[in-house]
Amino acid sequence: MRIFLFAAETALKSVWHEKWINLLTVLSISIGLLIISAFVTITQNLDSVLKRWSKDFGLVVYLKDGLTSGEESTLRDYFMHDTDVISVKYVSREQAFEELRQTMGEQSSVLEGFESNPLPPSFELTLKSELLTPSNVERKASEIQHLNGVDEVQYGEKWLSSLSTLANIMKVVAVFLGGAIYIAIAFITYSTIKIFFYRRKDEIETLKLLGATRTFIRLPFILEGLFIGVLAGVVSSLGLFGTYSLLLNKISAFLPSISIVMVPLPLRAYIPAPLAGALMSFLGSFVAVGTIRY
Amino acid sequence: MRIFLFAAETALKSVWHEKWINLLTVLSISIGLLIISAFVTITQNLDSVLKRWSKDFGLVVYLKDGLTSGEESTLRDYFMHDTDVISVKYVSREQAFEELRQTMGEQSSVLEGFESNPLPPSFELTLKSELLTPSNVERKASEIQHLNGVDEVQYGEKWLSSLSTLANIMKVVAVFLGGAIYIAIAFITYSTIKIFFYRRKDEIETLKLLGATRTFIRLPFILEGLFIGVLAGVVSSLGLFGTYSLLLNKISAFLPSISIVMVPLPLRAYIPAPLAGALMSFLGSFVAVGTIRY
Amino acid sequence: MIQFAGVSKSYDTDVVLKDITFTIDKGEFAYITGPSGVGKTTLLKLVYCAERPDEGAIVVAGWDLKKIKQGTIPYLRRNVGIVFQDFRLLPNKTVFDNVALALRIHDMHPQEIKEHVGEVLKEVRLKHKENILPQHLSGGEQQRVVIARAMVSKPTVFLADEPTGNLDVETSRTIMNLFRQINTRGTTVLIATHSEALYHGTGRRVLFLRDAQIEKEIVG
Amino acid sequence: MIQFAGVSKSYDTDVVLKDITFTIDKGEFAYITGPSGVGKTTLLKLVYCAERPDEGAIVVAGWDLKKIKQGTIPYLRRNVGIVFQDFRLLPNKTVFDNVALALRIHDMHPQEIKEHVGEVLKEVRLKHKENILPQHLSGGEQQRVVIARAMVSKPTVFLADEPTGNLDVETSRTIMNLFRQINTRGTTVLIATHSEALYHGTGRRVLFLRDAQIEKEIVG
Ligand SMILES: Nc1ncnc2c1ncn2[C@@H]1O[C@H](COP(=O)(O)OP(=O)(O)OP(=O)(O)O)[C@@H](O)[C@H]1O
Ligand SMILES: Nc1ncnc2c1ncn2[C@@H]1O[C@H](COP(=O)(O)OP(=O)(O)OP(=O)(O)O)[C@@H](O)[C@H]1O
Ligand SMILES: [Mg+2]
Ligand SMILES: [Mg+2]
Repeated sequence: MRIFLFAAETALKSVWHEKWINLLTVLSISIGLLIISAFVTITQNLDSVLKRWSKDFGLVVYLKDGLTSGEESTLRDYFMHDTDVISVKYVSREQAFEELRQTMGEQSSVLEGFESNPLPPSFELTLKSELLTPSNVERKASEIQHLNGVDEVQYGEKWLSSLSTLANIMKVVAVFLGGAIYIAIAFITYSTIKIFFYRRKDEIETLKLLGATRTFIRLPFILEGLFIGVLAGVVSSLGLFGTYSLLLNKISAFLPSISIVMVPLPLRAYIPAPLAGALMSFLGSFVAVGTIRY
Repeated sequence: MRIFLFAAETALKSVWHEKWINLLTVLSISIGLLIISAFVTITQNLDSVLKRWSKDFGLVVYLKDGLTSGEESTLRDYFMHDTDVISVKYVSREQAFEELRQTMGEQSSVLEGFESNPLPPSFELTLKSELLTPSNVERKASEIQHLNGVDEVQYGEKWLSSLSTLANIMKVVAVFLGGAIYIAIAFITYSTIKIFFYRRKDEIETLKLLGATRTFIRLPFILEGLFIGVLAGVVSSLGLFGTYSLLLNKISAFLPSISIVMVPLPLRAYIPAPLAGALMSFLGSFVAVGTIRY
Repeated sequence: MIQFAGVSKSYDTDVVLKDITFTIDKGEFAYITGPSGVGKTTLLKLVYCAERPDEGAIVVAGWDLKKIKQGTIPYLRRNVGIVFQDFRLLPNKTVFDNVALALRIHDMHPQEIKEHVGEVLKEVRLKHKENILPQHLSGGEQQRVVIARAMVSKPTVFLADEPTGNLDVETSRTIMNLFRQINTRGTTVLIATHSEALYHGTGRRVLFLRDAQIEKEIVG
Repeated sequence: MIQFAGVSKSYDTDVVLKDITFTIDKGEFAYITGPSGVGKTTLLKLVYCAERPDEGAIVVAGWDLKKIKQGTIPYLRRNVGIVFQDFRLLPNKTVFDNVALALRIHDMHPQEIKEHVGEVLKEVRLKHKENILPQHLSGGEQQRVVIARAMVSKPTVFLADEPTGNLDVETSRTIMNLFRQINTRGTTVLIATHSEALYHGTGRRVLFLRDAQIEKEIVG
């Protein structure tokens, strides 16, 4: 116990004595952790964008001309009971025309030329977000195509495909980048503690000659590494929170739609990342002082 | 001259001897320089996006019904001689209809209901990019509105306004961020060299007692700081080039439109940033060894 | 207490000690002498396991150094007090902390440490300098701090390497008296020195090193 | 060559030197002696401007140290060779480089440096160890490297602080002979020591320090 207290005292003295290197190290690790957190945040936001847009890219099922209302409600019931479909919206001829007019906006005067409404009625279906990969959607579309009374099925295949590819790439990159950064964090602490170790080589030599055990010599260094890691974790958490809040505020000021799409920062989810950083830092310092020979 | 050679030798030995701290320092500075370069690149790209989109958001001048071709060419001549306008495109009724059909894409079957073409002919004008602020465009639009034969003038005011605001904010942020990072670079080198200086305090004390001049003592440290700065500049330039190429390749693979919008990396423009970094690094080390007293 | 049997030691091709055999009994007070660079310091280093012999057997305080485990060496060294020729004071710790360190390593209670260190600093006449850093001490004062640190943990074996190189005759005498006191308490004392004045007329065993061997053994 | 007039020096409240006055002429060979901690090293430090006096005037080799400018101090020191009591060898440079450093500071040509260093290492009998790092040398060998470094630049004033503390009688004699040679070339030599043996029978001036003052002056 006494040895632990003495080691903690020595570690804190060293933290202060070598404050510049320590600052550099803490900042480097914090930046690494921030990049990880930023990546996680971006990936999550992309997922959220994808889910929101999935509504716009839901299936549109155009119906054949001249269906009876009984045939239409048979189809509605069918969609309602399909577990892949989470929402069903019926769009009548008249609603379709109104929507088109709004979509065309300033050019809608064109539509005044119509004598009769040429648009068919349709069902707008939203699929479960798990199914929103290009191949799934395609499969579903061709399935529906074969139903009685269905004229045509449309969906935004191009956008869907590039966005889901992007999200998948981001996830893979996040895993690799995250792994690389965690290794880098262990390495940074390793080299910092190694520097301190070399710097105090003479002192350690003297301690060994005076009969100090390995634990007595190692403990201060390991504690210092742990301290650096924890500090970096705290700094990165604060940095993330600050940056995210600022960004959300500033960007949403002139791009209000962004706040609909961006997910709020789930603080719970950002504690594991810094914690893992502290652990890697601890590991680094542990390895750095690993080889004391008498 | 001999003293310079000896100092260079000492500096290089120290670079190698303290390779871990030096690596950390070089990487920190490189990251700072990379952030600056990334910001410059993003700002430039945003500018390019803005300029490209300015075409889409150019003025569309709808003409009144039943103009003679003489009246139409008077207007064209007027636009041609307006120095604010850099391109004039005449869109006939038929072309307009074709364009609308293409814009509507899958929904174009709607247009088959038309008996006669309800679209007016128009001029599409592109303004000088310097004029593409919301207020300028608005002024220009109302000016054209009053010309003979003009029915209506349209332009995409909302998007234009938010994009140009964003670009301006980015430019201001870039200046401040850049300044902060350059100061940080000087500071990082300052503290690294200060660390080396403290570490070799005993050695320096001995040199002073042996009759070494200030220059003899300082030179190795200053050279080391300069070396760190130059190395960091090279690393960041390589990093920027690599990242940019990679990004451009990978992203354009599934979002081909990106390569149209992104400007190529003008290598010439990226030499000043690292160079300024090396200078700041040199400055930092110069200040760090500034106070030798006998 | 200290037994060397056929011990040889070289640095690279440089033979420093060759086939050295001697025994120093528990409670004895002995000297090793010889010209500069002959191997006195090397011999002491072999005793506290800072160097390993190329050949031969060494036994110190019951430990066979040939078989001793890495993890046991600290416990051997806690029984050996050493006055290093190059002092080995920690430059960023005060005189008090430097001496206290030897007891901290023994995991002694802080209050006890304070008493012991105060006492031993009085014995080397440096109580008034206890809060000063080593580099602000004169050469002789530094040497006395090293002596204090070696004594404070009451070791069973006491090794001193040129312990009076920086001390005037009078202070030397005081220090040698201290060593004698330690010896009276039962501690085995071995002193390496080039100075004849130190052993002359003491009536103790003196081992003469020359050309890597024990040339002769006299009574001082 | 070295003139002290009414020089006083204290560390904090600790008066180390008080109203010291003496003159050492060009080409003289003198000793300063006194017990441990009396202020011998401090007195030498005043000569090479590592400490400044609280009061009094010091003139060394024509430089009035009261008026000397910061930028001139290196040029004063290049005229003074110093054997430091605590050696001050650079641990990461070989014996050769440590000695050569004194000449590099003088901006001498590498070829010349090589010759000079080789010569002086022969004189202290360490030519065979020139590529070794200081920590691999015995205490006495390290001391001789320091002596070599102080001699190599042929200074006009030579200061030696306890230069034989780690040397046996025989080696001490060799070294003292070297000092005498240096003196014969016209160099002023001042040696601080606690060892009577060093000055006894030399016929040189010996200044005795005690209680912050020059107690007496004898011929050794
Ligand atoms: N670590 C080492 N590596 C290489 N050579 C060494 C090492 N340590 C000592 N030596 C050499 O071994 C020889 C004996 O050194 P040692 O320090 O034992 O001598 P010593 O008798 O203590 O001398 P002194 O009285 O000068 O202190 C010397 O020639 C020295 O240069
Ligand atoms: N930098 C310093 N700060 C405070 N006190 C100092 C400093 N340097 C020396 N002293 C004190 O001044 C006194 C004289 O020291 P000095 O080194 O001159 O003695 P010395 O005669 O050389 O002794 P020794 O023979 O032991 O080397 C000592 O008591 C020492 O503790
Ligand atoms: Mg020795
Ligand atoms: Mg002294």
